Order: sequence, then structure tokens, then C-alpha cells
Amino acid sequence: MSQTHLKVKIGPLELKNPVLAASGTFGYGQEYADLIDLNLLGGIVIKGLSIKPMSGNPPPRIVETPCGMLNSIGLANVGLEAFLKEKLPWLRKLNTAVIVNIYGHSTDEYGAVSAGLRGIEGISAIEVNISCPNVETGGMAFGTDPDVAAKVTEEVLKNTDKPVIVKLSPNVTDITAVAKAVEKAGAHGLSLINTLTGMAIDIDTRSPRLANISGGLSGPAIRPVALYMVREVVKVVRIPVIGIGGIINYQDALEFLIAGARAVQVGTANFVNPRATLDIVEGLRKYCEDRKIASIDEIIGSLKGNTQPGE
Amino acid sequence: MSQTHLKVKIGPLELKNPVLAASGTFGYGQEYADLIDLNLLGGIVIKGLSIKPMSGNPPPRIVETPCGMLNSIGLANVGLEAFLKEKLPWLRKLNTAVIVNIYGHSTDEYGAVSAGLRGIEGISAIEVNISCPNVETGGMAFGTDPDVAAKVTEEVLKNTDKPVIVKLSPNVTDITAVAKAVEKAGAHGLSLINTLTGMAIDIDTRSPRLANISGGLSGPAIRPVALYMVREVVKVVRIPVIGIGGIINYQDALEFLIAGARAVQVGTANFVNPRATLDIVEGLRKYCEDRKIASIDEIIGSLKGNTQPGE
Amino acid sequence: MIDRETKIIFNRAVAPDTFLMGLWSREIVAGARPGQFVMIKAGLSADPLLRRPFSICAIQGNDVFCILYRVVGRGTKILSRVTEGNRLSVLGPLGRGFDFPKADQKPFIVAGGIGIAPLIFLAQAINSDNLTFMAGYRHKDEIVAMEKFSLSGMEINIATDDGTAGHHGPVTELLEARLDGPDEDRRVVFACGPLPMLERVADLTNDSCIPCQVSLETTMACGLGACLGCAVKAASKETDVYYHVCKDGPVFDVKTLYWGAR
Amino acid sequence: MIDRETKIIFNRAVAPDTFLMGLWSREIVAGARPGQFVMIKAGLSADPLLRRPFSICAIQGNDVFCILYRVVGRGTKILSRVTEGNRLSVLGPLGRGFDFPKADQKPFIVAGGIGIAPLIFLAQAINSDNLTFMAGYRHKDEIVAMEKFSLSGMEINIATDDGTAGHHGPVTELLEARLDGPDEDRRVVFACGPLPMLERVADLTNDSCIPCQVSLETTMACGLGACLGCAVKAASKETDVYYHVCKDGPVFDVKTLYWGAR
Ligand SMILES: Cc1cc2nc3c(=O)[nH]c(=O)nc-3n(C[C@H](O)[C@H](O)[C@H](O)COP(=O)(O)OP(=O)(O)OC[C@H]3O[C@@H](n4cnc5c(N)ncnc54)[C@H](O)[C@@H]3O)c2cc1C
Ligand SMILES: Cc1cc2nc3c(=O)[nH]c(=O)nc-3n(C[C@H](O)[C@H](O)[C@H](O)COP(=O)(O)OP(=O)(O)OC[C@H]3O[C@@H](n4cnc5c(N)ncnc54)[C@H](O)[C@@H]3O)c2cc1C
Ligand SMILES: Cc1cc2nc3c(=O)[nH]c(=O)nc-3n(C[C@H](O)[C@H](O)[C@H](O)COP(=O)(O)O)c2cc1C
Ligand SMILES: Cc1cc2nc3c(=O)[nH]c(=O)nc-3n(C[C@H](O)[C@H](O)[C@H](O)COP(=O)(O)O)c2cc1C
Ligand code: FES
Ligand code: FES
Repeated sequence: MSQTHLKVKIGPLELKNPVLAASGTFGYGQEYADLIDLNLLGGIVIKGLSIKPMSGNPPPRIVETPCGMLNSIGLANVGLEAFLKEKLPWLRKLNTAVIVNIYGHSTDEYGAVSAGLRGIEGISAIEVNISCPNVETGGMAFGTDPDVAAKVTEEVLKNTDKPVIVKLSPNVTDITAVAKAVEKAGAHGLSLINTLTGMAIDIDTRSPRLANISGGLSGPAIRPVALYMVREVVKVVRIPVIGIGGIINYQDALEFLIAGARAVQVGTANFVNPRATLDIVEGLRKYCEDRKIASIDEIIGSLKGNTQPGE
Repeated sequence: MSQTHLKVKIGPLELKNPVLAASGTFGYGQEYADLIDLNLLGGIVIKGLSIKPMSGNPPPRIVETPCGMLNSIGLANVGLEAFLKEKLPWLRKLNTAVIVNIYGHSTDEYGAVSAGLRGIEGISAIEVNISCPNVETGGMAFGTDPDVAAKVTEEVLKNTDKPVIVKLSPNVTDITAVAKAVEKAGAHGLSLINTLTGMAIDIDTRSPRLANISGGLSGPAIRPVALYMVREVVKVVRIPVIGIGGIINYQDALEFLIAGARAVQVGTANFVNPRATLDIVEGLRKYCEDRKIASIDEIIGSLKGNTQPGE
Repeated sequence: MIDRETKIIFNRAVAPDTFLMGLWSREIVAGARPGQFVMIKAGLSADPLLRRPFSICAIQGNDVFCILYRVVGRGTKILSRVTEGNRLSVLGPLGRGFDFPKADQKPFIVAGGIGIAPLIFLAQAINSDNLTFMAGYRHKDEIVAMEKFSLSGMEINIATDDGTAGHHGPVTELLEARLDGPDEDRRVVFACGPLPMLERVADLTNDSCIPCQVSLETTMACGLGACLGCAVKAASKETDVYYHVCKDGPVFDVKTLYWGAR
Repeated sequence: MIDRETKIIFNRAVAPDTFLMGLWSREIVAGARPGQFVMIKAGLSADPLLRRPFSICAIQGNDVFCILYRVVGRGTKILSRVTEGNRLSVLGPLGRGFDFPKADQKPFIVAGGIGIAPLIFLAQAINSDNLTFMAGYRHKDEIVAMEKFSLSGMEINIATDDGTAGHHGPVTELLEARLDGPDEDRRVVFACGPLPMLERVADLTNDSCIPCQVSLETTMACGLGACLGCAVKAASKETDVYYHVCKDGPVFDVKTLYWGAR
């Protein structure tokens, strides 16, 4: 099909191209199988998995905002057991990386989900969502404190045989501190960003538009913030970084790769254009071919220092 | 003209209505005087003022992003002396609140600008921008550490005879901690949010689109984040809060007022629609009149607890 | 299910702020069942960002399906301005449609406002003189003329909130008047409209033990069952069981839903 | 200066991807000087967010002014699709225009690509046989026919990068060929176009000590001097002095600008 190598490695994990579907926006993959050939993707990140099934927050759960959306799905998922029985067998037949996004409300819960996935075939890696409220410390997310984030990472590593990617929250003063702590704890890779916390109000009823009051902001609106954080993190860690946030086309994906992300995840864009992931893979390939770039590696981290006058 | 009272008080400062033009987006007021009657506004917040004149960052300084823009103006301003000589006399003739946004690179500089404005007529209040890099602590903004923010607030209060509003940065893990510290230090009001840090990359040249590499994200894109932070802060402080971030019409303004903001500032919207501030004043008035609301006070903080099923 | 740039055959006002749009898609026409919907992207901008869901309102021949929509916000305003010959990105058909009535059943269709859209398609498909179609509007100007949809000689009853046409009062009163009497156990009801109306229909049919299917609306992001955004509460002993309207619905048996305080 | 919903009189392609739009505004026509510009909001969406700056390219009668624009991105694409009779939000006239040549001067106008827009208006205003208009394009297809602008009998020279029309080479070579010879000190140059072209013009006129005004482009947010976003570096001993293109320009005397590495 083409000469450009799109393969990338996230630690021990090899991806056929740097484009993944983001957790929570692609269901269990199957939802998109009628529309696109999933085997052409770099990988799929599964909706956040917890030990027990979770039904999620009361509706309304989503609201559109300027160039974005807020969601308060509440990490609804089928739970570990049903995932292994009902979802994984189908996923196993795919010829693409299947990454399981996991979460817990305590460090132990993170360990337990990880242990539940240990030795199971067909799972390429674990992505640890540390943006959910930490019951042990009373609500603040695991991802906001470098020490807590490191502890969760260690706990997952202790309980798994898979590569571990830790997904960082942007709702922090200094994301590089969390990134460094997680790297030191042994993570194989980082993915960022998760959603920014936001809210919207219905001025007619004077009540929040989401039943859960606040929710997570995603979509193109957050892209500049995500890109900035990716670049800051890439500067201070050696492990690979997966860029996420508002990517809707290959140009957006390139911004993250140029900034130093080894791969990207596409979230909200899947809702707008179910072919978004594939369009991005094709767009990246064409961009490279048109410029006779032999490997996507030549793009990754190729950001130039600025050459404007006065600098 | 109407029966609805739009007057609000920010501590000792009385505003004829709750709509202000935000710092850095309205120049020194004069730039908009040909287009709108400034006397109909609640007030004008002047471009960030420093002791010495500053020419700002090299261009390019702005780039459009989805439903927003990044700016790296770099707090270019005429400096204290020229402001008093060239800008203030004109502003003094206005019949609206004139709030001077100030900043410094050290606590002393904050004190010095405040002292320079002491006793000067025609300045309704001081807004302290604590989002700029703190040279004393090596780059992190004053606004990211509650103690540092409190210290700056105290320094300004010590040097001024005007009401002091402190403008908070959203680039923090917990904006309520900074808000509480600043309140405790004696501030008369808070305004939030300033811009979110972001960046954009030109994929053709593979260089940052801003000469300064990163910049501040403003515009509708950030509104959900701003609204969330305003609500969180309103819950924990007693001093008045001014809501800022992505407000482009009266409906947006209402979201902030309902969330508990005593007033709002309109920034980026002025670029898109120079009449934005006035349109918002008129829209608020009409909304209240249509609903027979006698005073805007009835709106402020009227957010209902959510009554969705399952809550 | 397809996702395709789909050509607009016509797009015209049929009542104030109400438009009928015809779109050319053999695949959607071939696959569509009454009650199913499509997701359409309004405009090329990232704002508004998300696709908008619209019921399939009718099919014409083998190639054209219609949506009937009311302009309520930015997305629908953009759609109302799109002209013939242009294309829109259309994803569908989506969701679970209506289960058809059995041959010996007496179907009542109850529509509130723009909720008529999926029910026109259902009436087309049932295509029986036995059918009674009740359509409620706020005012007579809003009435969507049914002639264009080549429906059979079914009974059509109109209600308006302000009495400007047909029965003066909510459409549910028309239904109520027809729930007693002979052949009670052969009645079956299909409804779509605003939530208060559906609640009333649920009450009426529950009380009379009449089978009833309703088509629901929620905010949707994906339409595919992937985002889990379109949750509605199920009638379940456990308090927090949700259905997803785009996949489990939009058509539900009223008895499977929670009709308490919303 | 006004900010008004302004009616579109016409909007048509005059070359591939190049459109001429006529807008009805007596106020702007009355106030406009060559070199000034307007800020136009493309579309009703918040994305794209900011207004786009366009030079006033010509005026027709007392009521209509024109912009000539090339479709390069989303904003200009949206504009190209707007039809006659609709309105656009227009702010202007803005900025500092060209200083006219004195009666005894010999003006040369040098346009690169779409940079021709403000220079057509300037030529209209100078309205003299004495004027030489040099227009450079990449290819002959891009040439904007000057007949429509009722210019006087001035000399018009074309250059194309690929030699498909007129001089084969950059338009600056046309200028260069005319800088020597008699009346050297009466020459004056007006230029607008891509930055490399302007740099060359600056070099040529500096070397020959010929007065030269250029019209610059930068990204703009407000167009009013309020945001300070449109900075360009001044030729100043201090390293960090900036002009603001929307207020101090867009027309500058070349000597006041910094022409070093950009
Ligand atoms: C399965 C399904 C089928 C539908 N079929 C039709 C149809 O056939 N014809 C039709 O006209 N509409 C239909 N709708 C509703 C339609 O999707 C909304 O009216 C549309 O999305 C509004 O988009 P907008 O951008 O114009 O409004 P927005 O700007 O998004 O919102 C404007 C106002 O409308 C309200 N609103 C938004 N979405 C909905 C909604 N889903 N229901 C009720 N109010 C809403 C908002 O709260 C707001 O007050 C259907 C919805 C669903 C879920
Ligand atoms: C004072 C002034 C007068 C102008 N007059 C005219 C005119 O008469 N006719 C005309 O066609 N254009 C003119 N321009 C340029 C015009 O404003 C831009 O082409 C337009 O803003 C692009 O908008 P867009 O949304 O289509 O492109 P975007 O989507 O914003 O950008 C598309 C591409 O064009 C580039 N671009 C964006 N803005 C500019 C710019 N200002 N200059 C060069 N490249 C740019 C971007 O970097 C990007 O690569 C003028 C600019 C200024 C500052
Ligand atoms: C509806 C929805 C559900 C999500 N669920 C999860 C989740 O379960 N786990 C997780 O780590 N991130 C979740 N996310 C966050 C996304 O994976 C992604 O980090 C974020 O949306 C930013 O990317 P985007 O702008 O491309 O959507 C969810 C996002 C959305 C919109
Ligand atoms: C071009 C520009 C310049 C700004 N300059 C300042 C400034 O000098 N001081 C300050 O406190 N905030 C400054 N801001 C921030 C705004 O006052 C406001 O907090 C922010 O833009 C968010 O509001 P908005 O989304 O309505 O623009 C600036 C914003 C912009 C866009
Ligand atoms: S709309 Fe996404 S799951 Fe139903
Ligand atoms: S564009 Fe805002 S100052 Fe020039």
C-alpha cells in the first residue's frame, strides 16, 4: 500500500500505526465494527473497566459546548467478569492492539482489576485512568497528587504482566510533576490528557445541564491545552507519551506527533465522524508520502525551536 | 428605560450593571469609543499595567483555535507613567467604573504599581493579575501557590487606597485553595478565570504558531471550565466573584450570574463583536423584564440543586 | 447501517419552523424500519460539534427517505438553510424501531408536535384502514398536512391546545376517549411527543393494560451505543439501571421504563 | 468607523479561488481611503471565531465597496459561499491608508498575487496616466482582469512566475528594470504582496533611496488596536519596539520597519 512506516512502539507494545481510539468514546470496539475496519487502527482503548459493573451517573449525561462536549457518564461499564466473558472473545479476533482502560476508587481496586486481567490473552496493554475521585483521600482524583499517582502505578505494575500506560489528568498545576512520578514508579508509557472539568447551566431552569452538575470537557476546544501539556511532559520524561485531546483530523494528530507524542488517541471525534480514526491514519500516510518521509519516527518530536525575530 | 435594577456591588465598588470589559481585550477603552457608548457599561478593566512600559513578546502573538484563540501578547503596556499622563485623563471623563489591571514580576513590583496609583482620582479599583511568571520563585506564576498569592494580595493592599480584586489563574489543581488564601489576605473581590495555557503547531513548518511557543487560551472554548471554577469558588468564599471566560452573549453571562458570580467580564468576544458588552447588558435587562425580575440580585447565585432522578 | 455524504433532494417548510427534507439513499431506504433514526451533521464547522438525531419520517420509492424537523436551535437552523443538491453527512439507520401490531390488533397512533415524525413512517408501514392516527399541536398553524405521505384511508384526528383546530385540548384526551368499549384487549398504542404527554400516555395505557410503545428523545453524542450518553432510567427494582436510547431504543415498551419524577 | 450588518450586492469568482464581493455601505464608501481594510465575520458559528481582515479593493459609486479575496482557509471558503442579498457583519474602515503621491511624482504600484487588492483602490484614487501598475502572479489563470475597475489609461505590466503571461519572473524584476534612468528622484513605490516580495521591494527602494510604502498582513483579532496581537517589529535601535498593523498600518513606510530575518 505504501512505503511509509507508520509503526510505533509504546515501550514493549508495538502498534501498526500511531492512531488509537480513546477510552469511553469507542465502546468495546464492536459498536464501530459495521462502519470501519478496526484492523486498520493502531489500537483500541476500551471503556474504563472496574471490578464490579457500574451503571453510571443519572441523565442528562452529555451536553454540547462550544467546539466540545461535557460528559458525566460516570465510568459506566460492564465490569471485569462480563468484560472477559462477553466482550473480550470478540475483541481477540481483531488484528489490532486492544488496550484495557482501568480504574478503581481505591489503590486496592486498581490492583484487583489488574490482577483480574493478568495472564489473559488478547490484551495488549493496560491504560490506568487516574482521573477518578479517590475515596481514600476524600474525593480529589488520584491523578492530582504525584505520590498517589505513583502508588497506583506501582500497585498496577505489581499485579499485571502487561505493559502499563498511565493516563494523566489535566486538572493540575503541574502535570510534569505527576508524569515524572509515574515514570519513576515504572510505567511503560503515559497518555494525556483526560478531560478538563467543566459545567454548563440551563438558564431557563437555572439548574446544571448535567445531572451530575459537573463533567469532563472534551473535543477540539481543549486541543491547545492538551498539546501544551504533551509538549511539557515530553520534555521531562523518557517513556513514550500518547497525545489525546480534541484531535479530529490528521493535521491535529500531526501537531501532537511533532510535539513529541509517540501516538495519539482520538476521542470525541468518533462521535462526529465514525471514520475519524481511519481518516487520520490515511491522512498521516499521505502527508508522509507527499513529503517522502520514510518513517513516522522522523515526524515524532521534530518540533523546531522558534525562529521568529526577537527570540 | 426599565424597572429592573442591574446595579451590583463588588465590595466597596458599585457598578451600574454587572458587565465589564476584560483586561487586555479592550485596550484603554478609547479603542472602542467610536463604536459603543462606554458609559452604558458596568466598567472597563484596563490592559495589564506594569511599572515600566513593556513592548511585549515577538510576533506572531495570536492564533485562532477551535472556538477560541491563543495569545502571547506578553503584557505589553504603556507603563505607569504614560498611563497616568496619556490614558487616564481621557478615562476620567467616562461615567463608568475604571478598573486598572496590574502586574509585576516580583512582589515588590506589585507593590510599586499599586503605590503609583494611590490617591489618583478616576480609578475605581485595582485588579491584580497573578498569572504572570514569578521571577522570585523561578517561573511558576504567582497565582499557582496560595501562599504566594496571599502575599501579593497583602502587598497590594498595603500600597493602595482602592478596592482590590485579585484575578485568579485556572492553571491550578485547586483554585478554591488560592481563592480562600486571597480572601483571607483581605481582597475585596475575586475575578476568574484568566487564560488556560495552551499551544498550537504549524504542521508545515513544524514550529510553534506563537513566537513565544505557548500562550493563553480564551474564548467560548474555555467557558465550561470557567463556569465550573466560578461555581467552586463561590461555594467557599464570601467575597464577591467576577466570572470571566468565553462569555459572548447574555445567555453565557447568565450562566455565570446564576452560578453565583456578582458580575462578569467579557474578553475575546469584544474582538468578534465590538458591541458584545452592550448587547449583554441589554440582553440581561430584557431577560429580567420578560420574567418580571426586579433586580439582578435575584439571579445571582440562584442555581438550583439538581432534581434529576437518581440524585 | 451506513455513514455517507447524502444528497438532498428537497428541503422545504411545511409549517412555520417545520421542514421536510428528502435525502437520497438507497441503503437507508432498504434498511429502515419505522422508529429508527439517522444522525446528521449540521454544517462543516466544529461548532455545533455533534451530529443531530432525526427520526426517519417517511420513505418515497426505493431511494428517498424524509426527515421532518422543527427548528429549535443552531443545528436545525443550519439544516433548514441547506439547499437541494447539496450533501449532508448521514449515519443510519440507527436504533430499534417499533414492533408492528398484529393483524387482529387495533392500533392507535398518538403524536405530540414534531413527535409525529416517526409515526408517519409507522402509519405508512402499517398501511391499514384499521389505524387511528391522533395528532396534537399547540396551534392549527403547526399542523403537518398528512396528504403528502400517501397514507391509506386511515382515521386522522387532530387536537390543538388552543382549540384552533380539531379537539380543544391535549391529544391524550382523544386517546382517553377511545380506550374503553368493545375489543379493549385488541388495542395497541404507539406514541411519540414531549415527555409530559408520554407520561400521560403511559398512565392511560398502564391503567387500561393496553400494550404501548413510545419513542423517546435524549441528547446523543454517538448514536451507536458507544458513548453511553443517552441513558434513560429503566423500570427496575435496582435503582440505577439505565437503557441507552440510541441502541436499546428509541422505541421502548412503556412498561420497561421508569416513569417517576424526572 | 462603523460595525454594521452589511448587504452583499454580488459575490463572484473572478479567477480560480479568487472572489470579488460588493457590499452596500454608504458610510464605509464615504470614509474609506486606499490601504484601509475591513474586518468581516465569516459565518454565524463561534468556529471560526475571529473576524477576517480584507483590504478595500475598490469603490463603486457612492454606496458599494468591494473586497477581492483568495480562498485560503475556512473563513474565506465560507465567504465564497455567501450569496447576494445576505448580510455580513462588517467593521471598518480601519487602519492607516496610503499617503498619496505628490502631483510631480511618478508612482509605481507593485502587486504580488492577492496583494493587488488595496492597490486597485489606490490606483483608482490616484487616477493618473502617469501611474505604472505592475502585477505579479504565479500563473496566468490567476490574473485579475483590471477592466472591471474603471481605471484610467495607466500602464499595466504583468509578470508570472511560470512565464505563462507577461514577464517571466518575479514582479520585482519589472520594478528593478524601471528604477534607473531619468527622474530617479521623482519615483515613488507602493507595494503589497507576500513577505519575500516585500523584502525585495524594500531592498530595491532602499538601495535607490526611493520612497516606498508597503501594506502588511498579520494575524489580527480586533483590528482596533486593542488586543496588541498584530505586532510587527519596527526599525529601531531598541530591539523590541513593535508597531501594530491594524492601527499604525497596515500601510508603512518601508524605512520604519525591521526587514531582518523574520
Ligand atoms: C431519536 C431521536 C429522534 C429525533 N427525531 C426528531 C425529528 O424527527 N424531528 C425533530 O424535529 N427533532 C427530532 N429529534 C430532536 C432533535 O434531535 C433536536 O431537536 C435537535 O438535535 C436540536 O438541535 P439544535 O442544534 O437545533 O438545537 P440545540 O441548539 O442543540 O438546542 C436548542 C434547544 O432544543 C433543546 N433540545 C436539544 N435537543 C433536544 C432533543 N433531543 N429533544 C428536545 N429538545 C432538545 C435544547 O435543550 C435547547 O433548548 C429527535 C431526537 C432523538 C433523540
Ligand atoms: C490588513 C489586511 C488586509 C488583508 N486584505 C486581504 C485581501 O484584500 N484579500 C485577501 O484575500 N486577503 C487579505 N488579507 C488576508 C486575509 O485576511 C486572510 O487570507 C484570511 O484571514 C484567511 O482566513 P481563512 O479563514 O480563509 O484562513 P485560515 O483558515 O485562517 O488560514 C488558512 C491559511 O492561510 C494562512 N493565513 C491566515 N491569515 C493569513 C494572513 N493574514 N496572511 C497570509 N496568510 C494567512 C494561515 O496561516 C493558513 O495557512 C488581509 C490581511 C490583512 C491583515
Ligand atoms: C463520553 C466520554 C467517555 C469517556 N470515558 C472515559 C473512560 O472511561 N476512561 C478514560 O480514561 N477516559 C474517558 N474519556 C476521556 C477520553 O478518553 C479522552 O481522554 C478525552 O475525551 C479527550 O480526548 P478527545 O478530546 O479526543 O475526546 C471519555 C470521554 C468521553 C467524551
Ligand atoms: C489578547 C488578550 C490579552 C489579555 N491581556 C490580559 C491582561 O493584560 N491582564 C489580564 O489579567 N488578563 C488578560 N487577558 C485575559 C482576559 O482578561 C480574560 O481573563 C480571558 O481572555 C478569558 O476571558 P474571555 O474568554 O472572555 O476572553 C487577555 C486576554 C486576551 C485574549
Ligand atoms: S448516543 Fe452514544 S450511547 Fe447512545
Ligand atoms: S488586531 Fe488587535 S491590536 Fe491590531
